[in-house]
Amino acid sequence: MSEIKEVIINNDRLATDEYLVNMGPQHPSTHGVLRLLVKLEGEKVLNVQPHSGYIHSGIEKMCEAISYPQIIHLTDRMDYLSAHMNNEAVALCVEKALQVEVPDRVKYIRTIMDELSRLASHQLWWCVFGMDLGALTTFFYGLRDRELILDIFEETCGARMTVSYNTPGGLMADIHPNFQKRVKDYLKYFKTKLPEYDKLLSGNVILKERTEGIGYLTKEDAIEYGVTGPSGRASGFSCDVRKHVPYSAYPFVKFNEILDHRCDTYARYEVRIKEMYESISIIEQLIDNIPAGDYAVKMKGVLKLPEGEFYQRVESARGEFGVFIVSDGKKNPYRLKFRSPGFSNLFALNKMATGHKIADLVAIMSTLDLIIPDIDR
Amino acid sequence: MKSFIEYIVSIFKGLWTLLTGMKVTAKYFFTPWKHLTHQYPENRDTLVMFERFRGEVIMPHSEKNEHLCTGCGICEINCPNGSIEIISKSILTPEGKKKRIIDQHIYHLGMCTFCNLCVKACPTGAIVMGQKFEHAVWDRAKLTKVLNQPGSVIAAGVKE
Amino acid sequence: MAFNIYDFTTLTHNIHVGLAESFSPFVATTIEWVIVGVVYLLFIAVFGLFLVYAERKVCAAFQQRLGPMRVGPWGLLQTIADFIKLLMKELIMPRKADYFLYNLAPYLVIIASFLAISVLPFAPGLQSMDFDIGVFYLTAVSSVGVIGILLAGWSSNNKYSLIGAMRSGAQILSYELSVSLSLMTMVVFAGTMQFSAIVEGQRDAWFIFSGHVPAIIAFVVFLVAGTAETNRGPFDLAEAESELVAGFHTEYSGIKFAMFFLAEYINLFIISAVAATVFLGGWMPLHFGNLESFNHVMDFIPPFIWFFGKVLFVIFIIMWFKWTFPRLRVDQILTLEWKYLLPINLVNILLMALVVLTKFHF
Amino acid sequence: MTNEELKAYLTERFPEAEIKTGPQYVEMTVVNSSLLETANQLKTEKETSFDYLFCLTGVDYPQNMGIIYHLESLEHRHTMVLKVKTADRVNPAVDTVSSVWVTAKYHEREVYDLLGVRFNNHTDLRRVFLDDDWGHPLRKDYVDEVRIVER
Repeated sequence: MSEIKEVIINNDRLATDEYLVNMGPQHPSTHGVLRLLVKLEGEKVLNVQPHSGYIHSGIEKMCEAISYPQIIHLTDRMDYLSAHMNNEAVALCVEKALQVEVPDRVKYIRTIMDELSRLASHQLWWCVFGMDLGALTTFFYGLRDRELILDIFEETCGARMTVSYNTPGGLMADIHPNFQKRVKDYLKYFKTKLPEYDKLLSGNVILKERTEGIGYLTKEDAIEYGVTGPSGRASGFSCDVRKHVPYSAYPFVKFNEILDHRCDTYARYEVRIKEMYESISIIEQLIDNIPAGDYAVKMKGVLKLPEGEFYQRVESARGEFGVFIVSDGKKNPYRLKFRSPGFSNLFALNKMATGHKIADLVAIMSTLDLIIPDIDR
Repeated sequence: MKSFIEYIVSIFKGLWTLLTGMKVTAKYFFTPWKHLTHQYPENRDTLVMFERFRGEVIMPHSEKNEHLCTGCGICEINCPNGSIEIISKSILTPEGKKKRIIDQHIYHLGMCTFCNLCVKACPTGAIVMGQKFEHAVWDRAKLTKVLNQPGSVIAAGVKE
Repeated sequence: MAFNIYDFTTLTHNIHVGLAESFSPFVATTIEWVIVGVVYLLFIAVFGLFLVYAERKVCAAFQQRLGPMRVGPWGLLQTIADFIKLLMKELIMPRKADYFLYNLAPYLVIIASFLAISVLPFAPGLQSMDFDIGVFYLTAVSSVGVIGILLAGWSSNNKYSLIGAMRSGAQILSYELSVSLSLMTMVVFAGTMQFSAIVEGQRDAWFIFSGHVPAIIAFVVFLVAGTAETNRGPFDLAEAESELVAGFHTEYSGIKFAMFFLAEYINLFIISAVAATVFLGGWMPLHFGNLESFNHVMDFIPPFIWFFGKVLFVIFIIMWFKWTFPRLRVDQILTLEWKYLLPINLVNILLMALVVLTKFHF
Repeated sequence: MTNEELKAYLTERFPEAEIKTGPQYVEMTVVNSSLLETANQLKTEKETSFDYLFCLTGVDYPQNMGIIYHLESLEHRHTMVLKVKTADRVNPAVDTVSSVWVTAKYHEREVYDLLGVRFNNHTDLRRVFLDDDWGHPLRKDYVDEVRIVER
C-alpha cells in the first residue's frame, strides 16, 4: 500500500512496462538499513527514491541533554568507520569556542589517528566495493589489512571502532609506547599490500567495464548536491577541508588533494585508492616528529561554552563532516547539528543512477560509500 | 583493419589483467599456512587483550577486601548513559562523627557504552576498565552489577 | 594393455548376464534401471556434498581463511550437517505463487542435471548410455535446466526472482551456443560424437595437445562458456547476491532450495567432466608418444582416478575464476558472448577444419 | 574576501539585512520575504558567488524558528552564514531555497521532519526519518514520556 501511496505522492504513474522494487531495508548491498524505492523498466533504473530513517537514533536530540565531553562518545556511533574524525570535530569545535590552544603533540597525534582512520575506512570501502561487484575475495583482503589498524587503535585508544579518543582540550590518554613502532611496521606492511589491490581489482578488465562511464556526476551537480569527500573530488569538486580550512596538524604536512575529472564510478574508485597512498605519506611525515609535551590541556570540570554559534568542519573519510553548536552558555548545547557527508551524498544517487542498469545502481551506491547511521543520525 | 587489430589486442589485454588478478589469489591459495583465522573459543588461553582495552568497568579490591571508592558520585555525573548509580549510607566513625560512605556502586553493563569518562573522572582511581569482553548472559538482570564486593571497606588513607 | 585390469566392462557385463539368467528380460531390465538410478543418485548426493565442502575450503584458502573447521575433523561433516538442516527446514511458499510451477521448477532443474550426467564415461565400461550422438544429446539436455530456472523465477511472485530468471534465460540461451560450438570444434577433430570413441581417440595424446592451437582456444572458450552455463561467478547474475538477494531461488527454502543448490554443483561437475573428457582425455592416462616406460607407469594409475583428477582440476580452475573476478553486468555478458566468444568460435571451427584437412596435428 | 571585506561588501549590497560578525563567519540575517532573492543574488553575483551550501540547520529559538545556511564560495574561498527567522514559532514557514542550491531540498526535508518548519514552494516536502504521525522532536516543547528519560 505504501508503495502506491508514494507513487501517487510523487505524481508519477507507472507505465505498463515499469515496476517498483524495494531495495532494502534488508538488502545485501544497502550496507545497513537503507531503503531504496527503485522504479525499473526491465533492468533499467528510471528513478531511485532513498528512504532513510530506519536507524534514526536522535543523536542531535540526545546531545541537547548531555555535556560536551559526553557528546563525543555519541559521535562514535554515527559514522562508525571514521569515528575518530567525528570525535575530533566536536573536540575542535568546543576548543574553538573556549579559545583553547591544544599542544602540538595533540595535533600531531590527532592527525595521525585521522589518517589511520581514513586508511581503515577506505580499506573497508574497497573490500565492500569488491563484494558489491561480486568479487568476494577482496572482502577478506581488505579486512585483513584493516584489522591491523584496529589493533593499533585498540592498543592506544582502548577500543577498535568506537574509539572516543578525543576530549575537549586534548586526548583521553597519551599514545601507547608501542604506537610509533606499530604504525611504522604497519605502513611498511601495507605498502606491499596496496599494489595487490591494484592488481586484483583496479586493473581488472571486468571492473573497468563495470565502472567506466557509469554514474556520471558533473562538477556542477556535485557542488549543487553537496557531494563531498572522495566522491565529490572524483567529479573535480575541490572540497578537501584538510586543504582549504586546515585544522590540527594538516598545515604542517605536505599532501596533495586528489582530484579527478572523469566524474564516473571508476574515478571515485581511483580517488580513494590514491587517497590511501596520500594518507600513508601524511602519516610518514608525522610519525617520527611527534613533539614532546602534554597530551591534554587541563580543562575545567564542567565545560560551559560562551553564548554563540560555532561551526567546525573536518574531512571525514566520506566527505565534509561538520559540527554546528548553538550555545546559550550552559553546559549542554542549545542545539547541535551534525552535517553528515552521507546525507548529502545519498540524495545525489537518483541523479547518478537514472538510466543505468540495476547492477550499476549497486556499484554507484557502493562508490558513494554510504554509512547508514551517518545518514540517519 | 585497424579496428580489427584493436579488437584482438583488447582481448589479450583483458585476458592479461584477469591473469594478474588470478596470480594474486593463487599466491594466497598456495600458502594456506599463512591463514588469518583465529579459532576463537579454542584460543582463549592464548588470547590476551590490550591493557587499555575497555571491556567493562571494574573496581579493583586489595587482598584485605579494600577498595578506593569514596562514593563521591562524580562517575555517576560523568556517565552519559546513566549506567552508574551510587547508593551511599551514613555511618558513625570511631571518633563519633557522621560520615557518608559507599553502600553500593551499581553498574548497569547493559547501558554502558565504554566511553571511559567515569574512569577518567574518578578522583581516587577507584574504578578502572577491565579486559573481560565476554558479557553474554541468559538473564538481563545479570548485567546489573554491584562493583564493591560485599563486606569491603574503603582503604585507609584515601582522601575524601 | 595394462589398463584392462581396471576395465569395468566385464563387471557390468557379468551383472547383466547374471540378472538375465535369473529373471525374465523385463524384470532384469527394470532391476538394472533401478541399480543404475540408485548408483547415480548416491553418486550425485555424495559428490555434490563433497563439492560444496571443496568449494568452501578452496574459497577459504583463496581468502586466507580456514573454512569450516568445527563439524568433524577439518569440518568434513559440515556439508552433511548443512544438508540435514536444509532437510528439516520448513518449506515456505509465497502466498500468491503459482503452486504447480513453483513446486515443479526444482525438479526440472535437477532432472536436467541427471539426464546430462548419464552419458559421461567415468572409466572404461562405466557409462550408462553410450550414444553415437552423445555430445549432441548432452548439449540438448543441459539446456533443459534453464526452463526450470525460468519457471522458478516466474512462479515465485517476486520481482528479484523474476529479474534473476530472465537474466539467467538470456545468459544460458546465449552461452549454449558457445558451449556447443566449442564442442563441435572438437567433434570435427575427433570425427565422432560418441563419448567413448572420443576418449578412445585420445589414447596417444589428449586432444588439447594433439589439437594444439584451435583445441586450446576451444578449451578456453569452453571453460568461459561453461562457467556461464552453470551460473557461477563471474557470471552469477541470475543469483547476484549484492543485487538480487538470491535471484531466482530467493523464495525457495528447505529441500527445494537444496535441489537448486545441488543442481548447481552437479552442473559444475558436468561441465568439468565434459571438459575433461573432450579436451583432457577423459579417463585416458597421460601418454607421451615414445616414452614407453613412462606410459606404462601412467597406465598403472586407475582410469577413474585419472578422470576424477582431471575433473577436479577443471573444477578448481572454475572456482578460481569465481573467487577472483567481479561479476559482469547483464549487457556485458551478452556482449562477451556475441561479440567475442561467438566470432572466435566460428573462426576457430574453420581453423580446426583446416588443421584436420591438412593433417597438421600430432 | 576576508571576513571584513565580506562584511563591508554585504552591508553595502544588502542594506536592509542585519549583518554582524560572529565568532567565525559573517552572519547576515534576512527576513523571509527577501530570502529567496538574497540567496539567488548571493549565489549568482560574481563578487560573492556562494555556490556551495554546506550546512543547513534549523534551530528552535525561544520566540521563533531560525534556519541557518552555511555558505561557501569555491571561487573566492570565503564563507558566510545566512540566517532567516520565522515570524511564527508554532506554525513556522519559510521559502525554500532548493531552487538555488539543490542540496537544500534534502536538508530542508530534514528540518521539516525534526522541527516542523514548512518550506513554501518545496516540491517534495516529505519527512525524511520519522513517521508521518510523529511529533517534531527537536522542538523544545516536544515531550515523549516513553522514550525520553530525564535525569
